[in-house]
Amino acid sequence: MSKPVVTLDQVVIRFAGDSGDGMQLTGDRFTSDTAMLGNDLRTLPNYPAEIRAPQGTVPGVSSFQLHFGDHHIQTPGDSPDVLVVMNPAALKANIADTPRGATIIVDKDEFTTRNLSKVGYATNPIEDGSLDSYKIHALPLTSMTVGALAHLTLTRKEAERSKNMFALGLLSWMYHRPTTLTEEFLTAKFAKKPEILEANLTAYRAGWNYGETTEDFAVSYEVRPAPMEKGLYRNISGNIALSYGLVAAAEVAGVQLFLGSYPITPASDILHELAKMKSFGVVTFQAEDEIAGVGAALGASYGGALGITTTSGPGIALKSEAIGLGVMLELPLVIIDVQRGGPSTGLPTKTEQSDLLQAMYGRNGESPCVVIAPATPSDCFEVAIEACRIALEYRTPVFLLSDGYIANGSEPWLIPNVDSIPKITVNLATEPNSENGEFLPYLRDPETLARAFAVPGTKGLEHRIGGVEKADKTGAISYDPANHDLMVRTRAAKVAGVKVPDLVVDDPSDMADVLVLGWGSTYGPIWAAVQSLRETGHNVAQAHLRYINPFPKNLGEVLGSYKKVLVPEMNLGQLARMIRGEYLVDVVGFDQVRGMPFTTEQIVNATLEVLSA
Amino acid sequence: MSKPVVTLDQVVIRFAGDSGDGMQLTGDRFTSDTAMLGNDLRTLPNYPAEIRAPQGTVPGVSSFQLHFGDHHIQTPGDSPDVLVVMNPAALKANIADTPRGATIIVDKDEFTTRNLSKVGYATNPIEDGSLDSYKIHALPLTSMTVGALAHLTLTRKEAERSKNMFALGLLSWMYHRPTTLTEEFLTAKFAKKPEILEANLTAYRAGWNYGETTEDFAVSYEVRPAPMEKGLYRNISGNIALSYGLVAAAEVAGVQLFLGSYPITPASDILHELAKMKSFGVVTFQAEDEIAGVGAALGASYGGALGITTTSGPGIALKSEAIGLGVMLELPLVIIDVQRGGPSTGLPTKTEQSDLLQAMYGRNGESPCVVIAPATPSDCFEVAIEACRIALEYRTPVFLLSDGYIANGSEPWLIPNVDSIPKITVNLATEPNSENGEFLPYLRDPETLARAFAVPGTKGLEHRIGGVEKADKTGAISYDPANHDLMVRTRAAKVAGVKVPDLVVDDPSDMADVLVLGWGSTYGPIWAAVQSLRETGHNVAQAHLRYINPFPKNLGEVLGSYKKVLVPEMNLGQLARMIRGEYLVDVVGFDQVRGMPFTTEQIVNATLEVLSA
Amino acid sequence: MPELTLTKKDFSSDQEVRWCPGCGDYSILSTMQSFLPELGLPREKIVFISGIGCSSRFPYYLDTYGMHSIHGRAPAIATGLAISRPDLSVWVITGDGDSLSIGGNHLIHALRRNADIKILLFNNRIYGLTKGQYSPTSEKGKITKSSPYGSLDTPFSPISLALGAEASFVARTIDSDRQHLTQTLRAAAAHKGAALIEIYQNCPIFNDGAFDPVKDSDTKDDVLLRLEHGAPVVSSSHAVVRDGIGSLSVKPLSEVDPSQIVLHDAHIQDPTYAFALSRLSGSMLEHVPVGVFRDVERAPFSKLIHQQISDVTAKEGKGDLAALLAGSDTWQVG
Amino acid sequence: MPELTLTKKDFSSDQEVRWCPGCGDYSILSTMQSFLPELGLPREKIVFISGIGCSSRFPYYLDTYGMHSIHGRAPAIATGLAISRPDLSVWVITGDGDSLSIGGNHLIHALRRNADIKILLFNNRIYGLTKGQYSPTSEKGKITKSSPYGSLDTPFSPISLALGAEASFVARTIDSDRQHLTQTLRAAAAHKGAALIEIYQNCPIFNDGAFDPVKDSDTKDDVLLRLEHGAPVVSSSHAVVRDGIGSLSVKPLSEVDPSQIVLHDAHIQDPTYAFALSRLSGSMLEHVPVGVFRDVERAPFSKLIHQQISDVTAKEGKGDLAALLAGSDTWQVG
Ligand SMILES: Cc1ncc(C[n+]2csc(CCOP(=O)(O)OP(=O)(O)O)c2C)c(N)n1
Ligand SMILES: Cc1ncc(C[n+]2csc(CCOP(=O)(O)OP(=O)(O)O)c2C)c(N)n1
Ligand code: SF4
Ligand code: SF4
Ligand SMILES: [Mg+2]
Ligand SMILES: [Mg+2]
Repeated sequence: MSKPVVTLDQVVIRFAGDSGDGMQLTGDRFTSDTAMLGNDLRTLPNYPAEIRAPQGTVPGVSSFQLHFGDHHIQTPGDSPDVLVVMNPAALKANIADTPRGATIIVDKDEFTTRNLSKVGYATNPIEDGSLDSYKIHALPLTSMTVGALAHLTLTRKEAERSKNMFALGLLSWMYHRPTTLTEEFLTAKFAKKPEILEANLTAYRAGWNYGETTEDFAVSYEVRPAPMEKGLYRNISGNIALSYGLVAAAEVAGVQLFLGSYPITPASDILHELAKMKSFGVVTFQAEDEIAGVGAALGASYGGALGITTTSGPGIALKSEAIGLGVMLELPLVIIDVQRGGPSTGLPTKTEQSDLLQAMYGRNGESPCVVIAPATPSDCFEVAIEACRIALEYRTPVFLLSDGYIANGSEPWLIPNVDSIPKITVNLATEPNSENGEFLPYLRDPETLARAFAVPGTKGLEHRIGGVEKADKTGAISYDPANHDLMVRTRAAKVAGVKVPDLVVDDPSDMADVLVLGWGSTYGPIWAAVQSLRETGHNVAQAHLRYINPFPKNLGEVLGSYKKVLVPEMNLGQLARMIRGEYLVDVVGFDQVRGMPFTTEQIVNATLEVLSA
Repeated sequence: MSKPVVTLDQVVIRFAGDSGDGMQLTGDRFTSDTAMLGNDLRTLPNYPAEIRAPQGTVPGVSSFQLHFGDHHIQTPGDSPDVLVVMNPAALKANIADTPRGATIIVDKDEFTTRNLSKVGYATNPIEDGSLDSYKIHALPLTSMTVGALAHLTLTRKEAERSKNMFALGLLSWMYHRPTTLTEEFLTAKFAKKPEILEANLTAYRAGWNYGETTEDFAVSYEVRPAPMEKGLYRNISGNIALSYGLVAAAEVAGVQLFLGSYPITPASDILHELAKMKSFGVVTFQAEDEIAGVGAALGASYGGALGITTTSGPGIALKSEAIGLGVMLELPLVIIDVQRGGPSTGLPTKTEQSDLLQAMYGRNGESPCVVIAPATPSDCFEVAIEACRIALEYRTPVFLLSDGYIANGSEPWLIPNVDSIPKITVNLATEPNSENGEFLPYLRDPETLARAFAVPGTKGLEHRIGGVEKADKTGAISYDPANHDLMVRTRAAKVAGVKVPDLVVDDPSDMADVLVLGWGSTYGPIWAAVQSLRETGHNVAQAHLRYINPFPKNLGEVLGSYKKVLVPEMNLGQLARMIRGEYLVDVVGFDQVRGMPFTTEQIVNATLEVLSA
Repeated sequence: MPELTLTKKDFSSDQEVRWCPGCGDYSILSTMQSFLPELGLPREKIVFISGIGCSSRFPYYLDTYGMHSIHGRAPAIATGLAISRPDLSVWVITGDGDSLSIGGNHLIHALRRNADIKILLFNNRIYGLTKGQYSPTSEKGKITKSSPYGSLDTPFSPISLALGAEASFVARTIDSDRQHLTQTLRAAAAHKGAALIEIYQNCPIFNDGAFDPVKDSDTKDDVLLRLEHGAPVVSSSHAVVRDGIGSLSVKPLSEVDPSQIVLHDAHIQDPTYAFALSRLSGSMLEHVPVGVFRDVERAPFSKLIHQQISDVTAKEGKGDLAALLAGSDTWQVG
Repeated sequence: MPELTLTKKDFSSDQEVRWCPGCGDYSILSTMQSFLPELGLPREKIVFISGIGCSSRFPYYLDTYGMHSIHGRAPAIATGLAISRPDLSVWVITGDGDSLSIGGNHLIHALRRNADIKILLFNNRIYGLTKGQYSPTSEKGKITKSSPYGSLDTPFSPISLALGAEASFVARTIDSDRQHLTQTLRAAAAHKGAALIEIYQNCPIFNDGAFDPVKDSDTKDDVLLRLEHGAPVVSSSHAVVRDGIGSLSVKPLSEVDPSQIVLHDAHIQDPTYAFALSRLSGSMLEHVPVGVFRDVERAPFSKLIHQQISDVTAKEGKGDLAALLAGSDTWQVG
């Protein structure tokens, strides 16, 4: 007499606990198991800037939200249907986001007077009725875990560490997640620590069995697979997809991948990932600071490698002078900015889009760079390749603006066929390019305006370049006023002339008056908002910019063909300002600077306002 | 039977020679003597980036242009009426700018075959007739100088060094400049070297006498004093006026002036000047790099001093992260950017206005700073005081954007009465500012939104601040999304709310359809162009922005009241872009990036185009 | 005078401390809080300036003035403050990455100038806050997130680097040795000018046990060479002696004649001896001198600056703004 | 092989040289041009990377590959190039401001890593290009544009700093001493890894005569202590001896027994001896060792990097992109 099963089209689950409780791992595992079932999904990890803020405090709370369903999912969900809290701090920190009626699973063992007072609960919320409007499951998670592990020779502390697996097991039962994957994962992870392995497996199964056997949970749920394009899938986060994109680009270009970087949240994982890729001939150089990181990348590019530097906002500020050198030398350089909350140190672990204008203008002189941005975690792969292609083919610094949200968030990814990745042709100069047999390093390809690029080791093309203004063609130092004016305009023309595809607008109705235009990681919430608006009968068009400098050639026309254009940004309207300045179109900005992605609801409401205005 | 005297209303003289020929000194002296006569004037020094490029080569040419007249003068003149060239390279480098009919005074001794070939003259231009359309005076300047000094025991080389004084003497005779000043100057300068003094004085007088006595110069000229406001005047360059302004600001604020700086052309002279001011209690700290320079200035500001940092474009790029810290800490900080040609090292000794957008946006996150700019050399004094006032009263970083042109150019200055300089009130916090007796460092003045500022040493107000986002009022670290949004908007509102005077438009006709709007050092050429257009019967309005962030409140209205707005800039249209983005007004940009100020003629023509369009 | 009656509590701020359980920073903090009353200064005269890193959270927990600045720049910011305000006691809190990676240049310049700042370098030989990458003090071959196959950089010896940068005071101590840490802080506070203290600090999360040899009761007495002025440089089992070429080496006590044992002298003008000491401890920590390596007198930077200002002012008289503006070359109109 | 037949002319570019008359940079340039053929490398395999400063114009005048980069960053840029392209001979040209002020951090890190770059530090003890401000090597009390009342900073000894930063090769030479400069370049070129050469360079315009003691025929023989491996460290009148505490000192030859005179050994692993040598010349240049202070073997950085890459590749096999993208956790749809 197994329990009744309810079918749902989508669910949002949030795991919340102490930084030490392993919520990120728990979320990751549930995500893999979910992906395996063929649901579409998006995730949102959220952790404190401190490595381990003090146990049991609100700042110490770490959470992981997962949104999965039987249809296309593009956001981690506005608010959880199920909230799992491992201690009072986690409840305190997350209850505000949790709508009445939601299910809350609580480890009541942790709700001691001491822990409660730590976060300012005078009485125990799971007993004082303050949570009556929620479906509360208060379980002795800790003691059940410890109990299940009694047969092992572990200290209580060690045993308690497995309580996250107990919770995972329980949730896996509730939502019919397969267990084999996680069991394999644990077996691999703790291969060297049989006792710990045993503890985790036991707790995991105990959690599952608890759901299966006890009365506490009357029903379980299933969420059917989402219709997805045929093919082989994996789950991937933005930083990993980006790392893979860089490796792929170097392969299709046939050049060495060189990363010069200095660790910084939330960009460090790209360094970590690429550091593993020695067998691809990838060189990672952990520099003494950001300036050395980009400097070394420029040096490598000068030698013919694909020079990359990765950082976040404060690092961009430091790199800006050296990036200007890259502009003057016209060397390939990819600058990856995984944006975080600013200004200054700001909110290191939170997301934001506030480095756009810095990327555009944060250098002395007229110093144009290409700027592009990925829209989703998996999109980082393609955009990284695109950044490398432009950098190599046009000999120019290219900014890739990711952010903390897509960097750490993840989604299913249809694994591309490596042969389908278009080759990148660097065509280096190998012989003189002028009648008199001289080599002119600043002679340009009439098509792309890319300069002739000869790398050291190329016989007969020895030449010198530098950051002082250079004479057209020869590249020699020149203080000539007319030459300077020409070179400034030529560098600008080169970047403005980078070929980028037209902007595609999604407007099934073909009758929309309002266009919602975004860039970067706002894609998900904008997409979801536009979908739900259409479901409620509104005609809304959506377009998303991958190329910000240069803009797609048809952007002006697109803007002109809508009565109103709404531009949601996680800043104070930086893209909006660029568009207004460029096209004199009075776009409506919708700005939030909360260190968090937009919720679908926020954008729905903002769009409704514009529709009704 | 003295020679006839012709009266002129204005003259443009350019001294040009080898870097080693002392042209800058010659120009400076002629300028002082001219100022003394009560002419109005503007100067334009122009020298190579190398300390001493090789002798006799075009890159080694150094020149000094002086424009003086009996009326208001605002530019150094488009082209010289009189060109003094000390060698073939100087001729080669300057002849293009010199209109036919102009007078050219040449040291023919230097026109040897060797020197001629050095710069690619096949034949001698002063003999081959190629200069027939000019009034050529080819004199043996060198030998005459050496001859005049025969009685002294100097080597020929030493004697030759005085030839610039011979030229100065001659020009002083031609234009009736008084000699006493320069004689005093030389006497003071070479007090310790009687022989050299003797040589210079003798050469100077010999030059004068040569004009007086020989047939070569038939007439001499006089230029009557210009009508100027009554008062005591001196001649002053932008960098000096700026330095004085900083010292004055510290005095009227009653705080220590602290300069943290790293040398860079063309800003170094501010460091040099302030380093002399020990007796004013000024502290100058020559830091190990730009970051340390601004860091030390911030540290000093934190302690209650007026922290200043001076640099040029590349230095701003490096300082940007630390400036962001200043934005977050909300400390007084004045950042002086003496702009030069960019990008990268660019054209270090040339002028440009291309750091405006860097000053506005060159930092990570939403990081607003005040931006103001002086219009003329003497204006630097007032603008420097204004920058300090805003920084101290609003607790904010303030950018002052000067450039190489006004930094090194000079003009007469009506010396202000020190008592007329308005006091600056810093009002530091001295006691708790909350009911519960706590000190809240981020509690704001409702008027200015300036935060409460208590400096170390203030008993009972001990507190900690930092670059991580801070909670409203308390300034404690806060990761709260709503608080971040609030603080980002509050910082923006504070800067946007800085009180700045309305923009004043000059339109005597009151019927102009076209407004020429500028900022910074373009004031002079715009003013001159507008004057000459009016003289030829055109109605043109002029307005010049001292305050760029925030803009004057009435700017939108001003823009709206003209059919066309022309914005000339020495960049690719940075202010124009800001205005378009802010007011959606289709201003017409007129851009040049030649490392040189606009000529009056350029702006006249650009304006005529707009008028006739 | 109230300051004389201050206690540890007076220096503990209300902010809750946010380090991982077991982090060495806790003991350094509590030792500092206990030590500060010794300075005999009122709280408002004390300023802590830090960069970025776990260690750089330190100032929040002290009830003095403090600034949590940006990565690597604390020595520059503190130099500016110390120059501008010689009345303050200025302390810099920094990590091995903060001070030796991104901040290396500011560190060495602050030391050569002898700026009046006391620099506490929390050396856990790892980047803690960014979750565990190797640092400039990590031993070669270290496996970390950014060096999965082992790091390839030769580490700095912070002490050697400081001595090469003309430091007038250099010391080393250990987070967990309260007493030694206290006496080292005391010596640094007494020194006029820049003082660098390298503090071995355990990071249980990303580099646990890095300093076990100098902490484990069964090894530390053999390993630690406690430097005390005038006393022989010895551990329980080993002694430091000179070899022919000016270097120092460590020999088993049994093998050396006591007369050969080096007597510590922190006041030698020539930094060579201190430098030799700094070479005794490789990154493997076989033999580790702790204590004050070097402590010599050199006029502090801000003293020189203010001396110059008063000398010039005495000579030229207090500056007169009106005279300055007028300069020498003026003319009257009308 | 053509490269073997290269001459000075082959290395002189067509650019006209733009230094002031009499600048020490001229002689360094011409010596370098004459030396380069010795490398036995084709021109295209040689790269000069400089920062900003008068000295940093150097690469323009050599007909090799070259980059005139930005202020202070040349060591970082060169490190990147040297890592990426171990087949090249990479030289860094820098000034005392470029390398020790703004570029100090990159310099010390390049040295500790032992990057394969040869760093030529043109030390004229002044900022030349910016028209004469004191630099980190200017003597205390120097009157310059930015220090009209005398500078207050204690200068660095570039040699001491480099040794404190784990440099494996450190030398000093003089612009005008063609022969000594050449042999020093030769030694640096032969060294595997990072080499720092401090070159005393006269700036006749802003710091004329700064090095007269080591140049004037009537003083130089007394002042110069020429370091030759295995030879006694002596000048014409003085000798270097050890004192009790590991430091070195200079005594009149007359007063020392030859057996006491230090025999130079550049290959001692412990840098203490080289450090002691570096302390002999104060900024007053009473006694100035020139030559190779230290030259020890340590695996060059790029060698280690490429070794690790090939080791890992040998172990794991050449990376397979398809396998990488797929990872371990995949599922099939449809
Ligand atoms: C400009 C900048 N670059 C990088 C970072 C990221 N970051 C913060 S702390 C840190 C290093 C921390 O190591 P350490 O200085 O040793 O301090 P610890 O955390 O170990 O105490 C890094 C790389 C940053 N905050 N700012
Ligand atoms: C980022 C930056 N800061 C400052 C400068 C100005 N600058 C150019 S060279 C230089 C110092 C030159 O001194 P040094 O390195 O000793 O070279 P030298 O001219 O003496 O050969 C300075 C401060 C610059 N070009 N870029
Ligand atoms: S990560 Fe390490 S250094 Fe940082 S707080 Fe935790 S234990 Fe301390
Ligand atoms: S200024 Fe000095 S260093 Fe620079 S080129 Fe002239 S002489 Fe040489
Ligand atoms: Mg550390
Ligand atoms: Mg120099």
